Amino acid sequence: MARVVVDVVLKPEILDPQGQAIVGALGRLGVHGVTDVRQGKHFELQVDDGVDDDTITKLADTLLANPVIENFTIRRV
Amino acid sequence: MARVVVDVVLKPEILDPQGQAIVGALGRLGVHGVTDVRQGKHFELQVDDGVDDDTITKLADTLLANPVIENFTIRRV
Amino acid sequence: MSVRVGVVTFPGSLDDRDAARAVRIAGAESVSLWHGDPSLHDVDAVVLPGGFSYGDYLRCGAIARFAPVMEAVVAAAADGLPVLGICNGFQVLCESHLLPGALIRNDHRKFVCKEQALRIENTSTRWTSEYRESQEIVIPIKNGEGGYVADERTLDELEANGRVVARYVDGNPNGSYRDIAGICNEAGNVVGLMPHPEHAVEALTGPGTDGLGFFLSLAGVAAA
Amino acid sequence: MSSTNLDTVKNAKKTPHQPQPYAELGMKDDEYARVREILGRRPTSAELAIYSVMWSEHCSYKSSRAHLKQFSEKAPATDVLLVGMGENAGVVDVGDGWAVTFKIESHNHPSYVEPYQGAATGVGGIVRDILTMGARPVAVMDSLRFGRLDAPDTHRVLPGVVAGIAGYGNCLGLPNVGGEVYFDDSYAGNPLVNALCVGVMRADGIKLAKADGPGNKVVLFGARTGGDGIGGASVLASATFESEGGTKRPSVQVGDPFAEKVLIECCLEIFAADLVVGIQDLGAAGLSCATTELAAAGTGGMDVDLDLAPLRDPTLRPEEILMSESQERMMAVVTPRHLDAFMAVCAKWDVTATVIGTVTDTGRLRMRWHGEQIVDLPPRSAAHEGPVYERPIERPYDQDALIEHDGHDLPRPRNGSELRATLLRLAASSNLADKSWITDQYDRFVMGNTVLAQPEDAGMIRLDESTTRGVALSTDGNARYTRLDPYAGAQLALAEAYRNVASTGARPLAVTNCLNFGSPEDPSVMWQFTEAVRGLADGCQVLGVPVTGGNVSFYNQTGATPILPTPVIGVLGVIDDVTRRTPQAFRTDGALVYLLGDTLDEFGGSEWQHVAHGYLGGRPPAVDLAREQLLADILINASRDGLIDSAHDLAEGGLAQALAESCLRGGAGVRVILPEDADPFVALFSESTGRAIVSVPRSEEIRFTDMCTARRLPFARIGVIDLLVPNLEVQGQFSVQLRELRSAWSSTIPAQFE
Ligand SMILES: Nc1ncnc2c1ncn2[C@@H]1O[C@H](COP(=O)(O)OP(=O)(O)O)[C@@H](O)[C@H]1O
Ligand SMILES: [Mg+2]
Repeated sequence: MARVVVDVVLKPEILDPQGQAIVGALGRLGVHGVTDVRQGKHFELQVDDGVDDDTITKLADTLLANPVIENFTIRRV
Repeated sequence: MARVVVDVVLKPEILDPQGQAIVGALGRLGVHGVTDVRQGKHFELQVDDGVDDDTITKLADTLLANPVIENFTIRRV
Repeated sequence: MSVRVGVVTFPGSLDDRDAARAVRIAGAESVSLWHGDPSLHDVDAVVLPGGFSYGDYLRCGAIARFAPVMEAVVAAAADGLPVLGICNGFQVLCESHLLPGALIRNDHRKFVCKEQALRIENTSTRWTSEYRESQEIVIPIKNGEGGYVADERTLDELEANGRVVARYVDGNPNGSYRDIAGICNEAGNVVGLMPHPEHAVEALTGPGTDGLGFFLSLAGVAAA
Repeated sequence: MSSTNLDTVKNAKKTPHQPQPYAELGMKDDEYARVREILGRRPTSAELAIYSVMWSEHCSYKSSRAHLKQFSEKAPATDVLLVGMGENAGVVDVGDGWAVTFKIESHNHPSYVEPYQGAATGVGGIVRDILTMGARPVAVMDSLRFGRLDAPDTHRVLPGVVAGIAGYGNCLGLPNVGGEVYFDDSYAGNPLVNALCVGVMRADGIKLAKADGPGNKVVLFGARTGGDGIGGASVLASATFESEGGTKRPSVQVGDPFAEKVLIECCLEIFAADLVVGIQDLGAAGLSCATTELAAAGTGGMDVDLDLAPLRDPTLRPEEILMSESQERMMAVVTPRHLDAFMAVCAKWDVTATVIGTVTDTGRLRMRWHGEQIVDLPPRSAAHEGPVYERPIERPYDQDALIEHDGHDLPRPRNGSELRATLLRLAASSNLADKSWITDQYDRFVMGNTVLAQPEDAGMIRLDESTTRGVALSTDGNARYTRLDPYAGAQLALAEAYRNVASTGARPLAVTNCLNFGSPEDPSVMWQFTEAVRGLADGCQVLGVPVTGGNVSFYNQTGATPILPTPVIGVLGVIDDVTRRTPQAFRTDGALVYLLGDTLDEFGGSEWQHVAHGYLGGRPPAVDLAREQLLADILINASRDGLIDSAHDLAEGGLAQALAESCLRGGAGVRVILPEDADPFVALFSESTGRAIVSVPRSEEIRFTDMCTARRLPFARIGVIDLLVPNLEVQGQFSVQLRELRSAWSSTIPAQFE
């Protein structure tokens, strides 16, 4: 059994209203020095040992992320 | 300028309908060997060098995560 | 014989009844299609209705795309079958790559339900021929992730080829790029629309009957 | 878990003196002693779990039950009630073989702890109650109370609550057709989230929660059981927030609306094929409640093998499984003959379904775990024979002073320009301002049967596209009135909901209620509660509308300070032709505006007192239920006969606010001429009840006024609609452009949250 993490973020050119809203809230919270926030998705997968990187890449590329608007990274942890 | 990543995941005892929906779809996709998926949120922050870990922890605890149902981890990358 | 329009039900579809009713009010016959059934049962057109297929938990439409019925829809669309995706159905069409671009979280980050004015900009599709060029209509909009996005090149291409079917007027309700409310594929048989024409087919329960044209267009074209 | 430290029935008999944590579970000494007496031994830990949740305030109504009896004792004679109080929800006959079930329930405390999930699961829970009766849920409403609009906690709680109601209800595909939103300091730290659901069925399709027929199978279906919400029933709902502290927060239930949507469709298919003997949703107290209630209402016994319950978390102990409040679960009793068909429907919808037990005639609820007996109790004792308290009652010491200081000397606006400013200020005040920032987050179109939705006086739903028959619903509650006089306050809430329903042209039929109060252990709260119950029961008797069900929420307080007493009353009405409904908007040029009813100098508890002076004192407006009935008759007949184009009931903010709302809704101006002898301030802002404004096309004026004269309903022609001049003008006093009025009215709430 292995644990795999897939992080999905919007491509830089796509507007991220949720990240923007957080930046906006920071001021009200009295937090300074955070200049940008982007929000994405984080997936933690339990996979059998036999599952190879290609399978996970395919999974990320077809299901977990929408390549039209999102990029992803894969980490085994 | 530093980049900080905050990952927010539901506490283990909390129902994760999103992860469940993905697990359900895997079979139809013909992907085997992925036994569990949990879905969380992923934040990428740009912070000034002066911003310390305490500030980021406070930020994560009050704004990015809901400590009633979620845990978070902080990574400087 | 009247036109037979299939209305797909995915787990979590909500507006399938309303879509079927709109089809009937337009004088066509509605045929229920089940997500797990790969046959389209010889229908003349397909509506992918609104709702929250599979809860829309991952991304709207992302999981529905893999339903057996969608394989058939994708194949038939390539052969010219008229397909209308409304709201969640539009999202499914984008996820299935039948239409370009994607729909993301509304810029104000809230679900929005209201009566929305649109301008019909392309009246040559299989679903919009009943409208006049540039006709303004009011139909409900209701979505949380209705912001249409695509890269600049795609957007320019859509505009250049008249593939923007409908545009928001009097205010953009969700941050859609270039106020886009609906688009079509190159052939014009596949249309995706964020607002809900099927909720505007009876004056009693909607803002009016401006939505009926989508369903009448289809009945007319198919009969012709 | 090894079975060595399992607390079995055998073990309980052997170790009578083993200390048990009943106090931590919220049980009193004498309650625990009674359990021992019932069982003739100490309870096992699983049995203790069952009794502690079933005998909690939330599930047993131990402080309120003695008083709620009045709803039955004083129930008006009626032949519309198919199922009365005591079931998951009451069922009303609405004619033509159609039946409707509706109920309102609170989810206050969970919504404070986790606003989004608390509110979302509140919707999920009430929808399952309605589904359980055999009905298709067709609409929801939500009645909300928060602290001051600008309070920090309101900013934390309100957006989450609203998004949660929207997130769950929209995803279920249930139109949200109405509700309320009020702001008051007393709810800071204790918001109220009351959710209502209405469902439709054929009258012969009613399902009941009973486990009949020995040998029949007990099926648990829907979501798997997890560790969420454990102790929610007794801990979350029966203790104040303070005692939980900040560190050890109770676990929260997370809703899965997609699972519930699928569960609804699955259940409806099961009902249509007539595959169940009895059915019960799992809500508060989860499996404990479902098994004891089903068994108690049926043949009387049930054997359950708890190992068979599908779990999300395999480490759960039996006590936890019994107390878990995991959402989106149901329990059905199915004959062996129908079991395969039942399972096939579940499989079609991808719903997990598991036989976990069998109905027996032993009179005992028995449960096994790892082969050992861990529960053996008489189910009625847990479900229906919980403790009943006659709590001490005492009229609050400040009640007389509150009434006496009636604010009659508060400065009032004296001229046209001050009246104008008052109108704008009230329209922009948090309680009267436009709520569309909230309600635009709710889908009101889905299902295609919504005839009227917020901000109309009542929501109206066509029962089905095959008929023109429909129902109208309104929820109302004015906590300031109730603080001044709880007996009258409950009746005023009832009267307002009744009037709202009648304003749309529907005939009021039946009542549901959610009684939100402070601690029942506080004698002055208990006085408020008992007065309100008495007022409601008496009011329903006079109006001829039975209470069909409801919910009590106690312990709504911050520290020792209770919330304002807040009975929320829902009234359901029926209309046989929804195309005849009366909307609120002024829309016909030249139509005449009539004010129906009498206006007195009544400002106790009024919005004006509150907004202009931050004051609360005096008596609330007088209740006149006979007048309400007469007014309703006129509104209903006028709608049926096509005599009026619009109707709007008068409530908070009085005539001025009602005119403003009808103008803004229709985008139509109005020229008002107040009666000559009237004090303009009183005429515009008094909150006298039993009033409405209607617009009458000129062609119908004689018929309409003749009807009012014949029935002796006071009426006054006060103005005329002008579609061309978009002003609200009160002749001789002031004029306001609708643009200015709209901007005042509609910017208050967005300004706080955008
Ligand atoms: N204020 C009330 N008025 C009338 N009936 C009530 C009231 N409060 C509770 N009831 C009735 O008591 C019964 C138990 O209520 P409740 O515990 O809320 O049901 P549930 O099991 O769905 O939680 C129901 O029949 C309900 O209608
Ligand atoms: Mg119930």
